Amino acid sequence: MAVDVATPVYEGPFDLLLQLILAEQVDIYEINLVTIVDAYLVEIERMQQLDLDVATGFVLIAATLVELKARRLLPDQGDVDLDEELALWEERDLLLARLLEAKTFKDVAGVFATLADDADLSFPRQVGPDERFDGIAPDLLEGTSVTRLRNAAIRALTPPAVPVVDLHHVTPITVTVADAVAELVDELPRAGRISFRRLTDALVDRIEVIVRFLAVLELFKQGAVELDQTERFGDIAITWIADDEFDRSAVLVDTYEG
Amino acid sequence: MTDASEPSLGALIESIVLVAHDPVPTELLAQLLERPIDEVDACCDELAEAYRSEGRGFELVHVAGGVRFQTVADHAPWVERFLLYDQRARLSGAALETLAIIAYKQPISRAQVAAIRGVDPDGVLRTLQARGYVAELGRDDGPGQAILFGTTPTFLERLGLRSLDDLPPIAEFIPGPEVVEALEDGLRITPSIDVDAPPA
Amino acid sequence: MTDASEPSLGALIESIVLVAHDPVPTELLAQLLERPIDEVDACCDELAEAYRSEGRGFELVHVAGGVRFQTVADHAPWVERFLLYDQRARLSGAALETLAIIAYKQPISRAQVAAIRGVDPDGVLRTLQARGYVAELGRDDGPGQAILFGTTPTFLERLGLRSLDDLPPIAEFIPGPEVVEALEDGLRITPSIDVDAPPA
Repeated sequence: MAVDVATPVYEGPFDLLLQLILAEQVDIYEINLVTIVDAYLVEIERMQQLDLDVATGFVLIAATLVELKARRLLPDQGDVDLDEELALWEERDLLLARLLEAKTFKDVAGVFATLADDADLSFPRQVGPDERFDGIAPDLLEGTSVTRLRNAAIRALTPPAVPVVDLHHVTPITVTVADAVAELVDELPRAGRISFRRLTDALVDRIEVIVRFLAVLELFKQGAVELDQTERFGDIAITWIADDEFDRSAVLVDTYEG
Repeated sequence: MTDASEPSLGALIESIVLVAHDPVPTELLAQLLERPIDEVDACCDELAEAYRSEGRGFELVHVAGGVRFQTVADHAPWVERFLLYDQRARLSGAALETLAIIAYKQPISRAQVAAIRGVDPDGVLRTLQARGYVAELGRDDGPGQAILFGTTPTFLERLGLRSLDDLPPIAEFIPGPEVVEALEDGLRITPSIDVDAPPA
Repeated sequence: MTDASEPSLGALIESIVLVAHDPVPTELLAQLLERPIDEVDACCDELAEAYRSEGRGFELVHVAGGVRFQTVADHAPWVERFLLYDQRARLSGAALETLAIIAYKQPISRAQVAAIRGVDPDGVLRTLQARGYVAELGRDDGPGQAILFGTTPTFLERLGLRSLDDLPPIAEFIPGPEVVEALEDGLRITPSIDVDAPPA
């Protein structure tokens, strides 16, 4: 089975490889190599303006991946060139070392996030002296460079980012039918009547679509929705028919494992 | 003195007044902490008395319609020595940002500065005016006739600028709101693999 | 507690730290107050302990090479309500990873960061510089004379660290055998049926 790379957000080829290998527990044989090589190409293009050495290193890593995969797909030919074999091992170890280093700093970043969150709970006093001491430092701008003023302007005028829940360091949450039911119980009463296709068109992973479908069936079983399919294989219309008093917690769902 | 789950009123007052740039009216404290104002007033008096009796280097005083922390008068010589010595005695981050906004966006009203910074710039504006870095330029033509602020020749002189045109451009650094998030998140790549997106 | 003519060391420290914008190095306090640094350090610890045991709303902490007053963490909800806005935007994952690399590998060039992260950190680096967490330390002696970056005291403040020495040793983060094994397994050269051991 080839693994569809459907991770919504990743940052560059190392991140992608780490996510695939560590979070999804897949090996290079299963990975859709095109996506990874594409990610490398994007970064190589960016990095050429930065540093030729770095870019060259990236080409090498991409080539190693292709070589690794090719080797896995082909049956053992028996007559391996020992030099080539050693070179491949070497390249593979280099890639491994790179990934380990990237992983190390990813984990450090997680600790930094915790430190920053803790530090956020305390607010420093930055009030400065009161007006009784105004005479002491008549020039508060002494030593302030134009660059410092410019940076302050950039800080102040940059619109704040929309707060996002950063799941960067969290392993992807497995979608459960129970979660999907909870989502639907929230979503469907507002939608009233909605087609299954519309309900799922924002989803990327096929497994998510399947889980939603199971959730819809669950709600149908509970009598919370009405289903309507006008033709075979046609779209399914879902209508919320439960009243306001519908007890969400009553929807007990078996946990579908695997 | 205080239960871990329920901070004491005194401790809460201390926290808020510690970070306030301007004296905090006790009415505001009462409102924020959802306590009767009499209780807040009494608590402030208790705190002030406690600091006095403990011989603290700071005191809690009523000034300009609110309470604030300030250094005890006897320590003025040491505080002055620190302020003179401290190479970093300069505008606070908040003051510098406000000054920067005014420098780049003048003429600008107080409300506009507040909208950008997310806080009332009153105290900071007063400091900047008192220091002669910022002055009233005139009034807005609009209905509110808001006072408009701008920087002064003193400001230019202190920064070694001949004119406002000498300020380094910032437009290239200020992204629109839609790209800020992307910038913050770095250069993330979204895989383009949705070859068979379901029809709408 | 204190003689009117001779203020206590603790009270003097309180006064100075109260008016400071940034953490005050204890060396500076010792110098200004003409006391041995050990005594100043011990006195800061005593003050911090006293505030804790009295259940004060503020604390005296060592951060970024100095001491400062800050509000106690438990009061965050009330202080935030007073300040009305979140002054400190959360750092994105990309920013944190870049900071992690720079913190442990400084001085470091942009290309070196890129080689470790696998992405060009240009946008993130600019954001970190604008926020003041990262600064240019100098230039590489090598042919390219690349700009070298390092972390700033603001970075230490942001993370609540006393100094870079407070960072946990990087060895603690080197992935454990199970991760190494998973990666080795993911990057196997031979098909899975083969039980070839990797070379030593």
